[in-house]
Amino acid sequence: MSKIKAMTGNQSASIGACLSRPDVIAAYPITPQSSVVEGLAAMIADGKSDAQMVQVESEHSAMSVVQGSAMAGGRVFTATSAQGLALMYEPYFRMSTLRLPMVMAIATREMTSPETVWSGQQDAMSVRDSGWIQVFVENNQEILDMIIQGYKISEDKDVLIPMNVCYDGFYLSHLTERVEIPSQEQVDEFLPRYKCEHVAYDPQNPMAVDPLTPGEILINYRENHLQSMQKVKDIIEKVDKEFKEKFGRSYGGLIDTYRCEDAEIVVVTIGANVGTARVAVDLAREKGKKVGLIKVRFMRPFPNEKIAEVLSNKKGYAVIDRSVSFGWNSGVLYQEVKAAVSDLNQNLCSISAIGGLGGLDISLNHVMSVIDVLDKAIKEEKQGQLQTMWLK
Amino acid sequence: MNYIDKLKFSKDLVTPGMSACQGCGGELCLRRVLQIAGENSVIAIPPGCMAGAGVVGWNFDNGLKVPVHIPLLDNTASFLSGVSQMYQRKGREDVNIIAFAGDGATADCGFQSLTGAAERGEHMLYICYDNEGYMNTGFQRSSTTTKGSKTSTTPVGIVLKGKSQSKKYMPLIMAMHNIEYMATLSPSNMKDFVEKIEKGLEASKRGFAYLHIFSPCPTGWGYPPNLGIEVARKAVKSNFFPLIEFENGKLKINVENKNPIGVGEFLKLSNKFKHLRDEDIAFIQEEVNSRMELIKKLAL
Amino acid sequence: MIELRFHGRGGQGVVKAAQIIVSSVIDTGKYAQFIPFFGVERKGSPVFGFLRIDDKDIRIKTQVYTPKVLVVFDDTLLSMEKTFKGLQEDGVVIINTKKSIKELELPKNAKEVYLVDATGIAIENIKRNIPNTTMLGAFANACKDFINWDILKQNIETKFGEANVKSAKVAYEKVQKYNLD
Amino acid sequence: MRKFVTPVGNEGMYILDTASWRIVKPVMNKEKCVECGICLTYCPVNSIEFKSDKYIINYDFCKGCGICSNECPKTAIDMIEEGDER
Repeated sequence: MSKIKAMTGNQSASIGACLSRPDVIAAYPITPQSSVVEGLAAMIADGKSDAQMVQVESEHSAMSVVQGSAMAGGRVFTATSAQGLALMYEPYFRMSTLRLPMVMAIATREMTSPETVWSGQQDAMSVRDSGWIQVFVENNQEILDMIIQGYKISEDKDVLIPMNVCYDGFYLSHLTERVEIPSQEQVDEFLPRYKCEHVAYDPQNPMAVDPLTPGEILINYRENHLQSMQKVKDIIEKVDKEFKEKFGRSYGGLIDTYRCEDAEIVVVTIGANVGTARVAVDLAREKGKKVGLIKVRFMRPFPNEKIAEVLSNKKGYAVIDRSVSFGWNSGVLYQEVKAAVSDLNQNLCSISAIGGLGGLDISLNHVMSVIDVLDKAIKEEKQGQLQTMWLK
Repeated sequence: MNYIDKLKFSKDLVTPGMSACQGCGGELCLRRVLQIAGENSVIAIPPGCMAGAGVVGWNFDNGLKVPVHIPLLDNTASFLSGVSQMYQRKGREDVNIIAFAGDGATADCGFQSLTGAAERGEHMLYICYDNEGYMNTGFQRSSTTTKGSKTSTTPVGIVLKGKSQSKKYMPLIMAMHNIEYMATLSPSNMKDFVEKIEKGLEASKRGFAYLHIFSPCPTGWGYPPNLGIEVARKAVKSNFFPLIEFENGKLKINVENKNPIGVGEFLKLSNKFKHLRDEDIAFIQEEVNSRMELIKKLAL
Repeated sequence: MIELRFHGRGGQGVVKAAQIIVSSVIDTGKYAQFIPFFGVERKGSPVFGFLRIDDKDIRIKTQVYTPKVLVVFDDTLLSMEKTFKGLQEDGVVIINTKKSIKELELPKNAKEVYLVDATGIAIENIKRNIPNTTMLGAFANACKDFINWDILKQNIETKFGEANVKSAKVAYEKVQKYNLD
Repeated sequence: MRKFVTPVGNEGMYILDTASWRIVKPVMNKEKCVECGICLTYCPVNSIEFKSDKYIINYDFCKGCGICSNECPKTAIDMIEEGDER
């Protein structure tokens, strides 16, 4: 039977990982992820998990160790944040392009410089083109659930792509709230043990893994990887349904929508801010504004069709980002959403709002102010991109 | 069975035609390592001469008869840590887990993952074939390049004459990790070489084993290919590259040179040292002497 | 929904105390959340955190700007501008202090004030200068409407042991309530 | 082309005709040879083989480096110009 417990996001991540029965865990502590490593170490020390834990000397080695274990046929887990992810980049890219399935938790954090240890999504957003699946979650329950689902998605034979479960540093990693923990038996039924078949680093089946590969062959791998990434979209929906049947919770697949049916304008956001935006939408509705909300769950694969479908009959949208896209005067998610709706040819009124950097709060008032600005612009029949809002 | 018989009757697990240079020390060492290790092995060969020479395969062809992976230049030891952990979990500790990495992948950017894996006592045999530089890409300096050596990044110019810094001495650094086994090997002393690979493989089942091979490079160093073994022999006889081993917390000198030859005898064989003046050679001799003295004290 | 803010110093166990409140609320089938605000995580440095309690799922994931309740672990923090910022007009303030109500010179929005010498009680009962579990006793008395004292005591006992429960009980009894104009 | 999800190769070996690199070739003088096997231990390409109780030179992949000739304690291996006889 499942049980209910008050837990931090990091505890939720380590319990989710533990329930997925990884063979090997390698991780290195970094704020705000450290208590994930500590939690896993404690569970192994107490015999609650039989995973092999490798206490590596850096994130670069953490990702390298799990690559080795995955190639030798294991299910693996690691977690990191910001600079750790940056240090990991070399084997990180390799993990996905070797098509080795795994789940890595990212407690998202602002990138240095300036020196900072606090929240922001710049780390995970900056590596969105590294060939990983990336899900961003709204609360601690979703962290745990998506780690378990993550293995199911990632290990699907039509997928074989590793997955990041990204959750806001501090605002979720250190937030304590109610989480329902499924029983090991339930998880075992949902997620059977992993069997690696496509690469073997095994004397019983000698092969060269990753020989020097010329471009005319390499391009096929990339094409294949991109096609698989598109297939992931269906697998995510499928796994979400299976998960609901087993555990009673559904997250709606690639995106979730809130009060969008009759909405004129839509707030689009990602991560922990979604919860705040839900409250803001309710408040704005009380004030007579026809607002809806799109929760973008997956950055990769990006749910462009779903977003375009929701926005196709709207007047405008506002995207609230916790990261910036250098070179575009906007947030990262804004760019992606804008690209997604470009085929609609509707010149929707849109606004990019950036906040929550370096640990800053995106308050209810911030979200309300974004809604107000967009609502006013719509009433004035403005079109196209409005000036970027900085939520300070 | 003596070492010659062992080599006579063992299977060559490397492709018969691989594109290492004529007289390549690395090729010789790789073949010997795998002859001794046998087919129940997995090997990781990071970017470097051996990887570049085709043993990691090209297109879909395999250059080795055992599973091989070309890890990143800087993660060989951590990658194999993961492999090793998984093999332990599967109860297959009989499989030899071997790294065959150059000095760049070992002593430079690969050092962090190496020291981490050694400190954790990961079960593997890590072999460094030290040819004193990045030979695969045209002989750039590495931290194991000998002082004064000419390389493509430490040229002999009007102001600067070769590498200004001394060689990083990896064997003692690795021994001080208090690992299961550490030894230095030279292809010139093949009996010692074979025995140490065997010992290293055996130790790798219990913990971390590190072998440092002196691997002469005719192309980069500038000596005729037929002199490879002679160069290696003179490195040993001059105490430039002492043959030592470390096990059970004790250091041992395997080949004692009662009357060592001058280091100049070794240096003069290679073009990369041709420009050295007498005082430069004297400096290197002094370094060699003091290193040998230290080793002798540690080996008491 | 009730919003609370906690003020303390590194080493006083503010986060652990707040997490026990969350656990206790959740154990009764209700909802609660706590977000600590981290500056530098050092012993002695000011720390604060945000707690919410509700009958239904708490979606908002932000800091608390207009708390109904302030829990202050150290009276030296009272002079900090941030401490009383945003406190609701009918705010409740629980303070760990040896001082009298007059000596404290509290601002006007502090209407309902609870004073307790949690540090003294803690030293006497648990022999350590960590007032967090003791403050929970004062908190339970002040906030009877939304905390179940029995469950809270149980959770203190599981997490920290009997001496801490005793300390909390003493605080529950000894805490002094003042209604200010 | 076989379809691989990830770059792997397990179909045969990559073999290079390294014999064509040779400009001088080792020739064993059977009269001088004492069958000590030193040449076999030092050959970097394993072109010295022990077959039917004898050491022979396999020219299929010998790169002609000359180490065997240099190391033979009995100078039983001569390096001669690569000629038409190959």
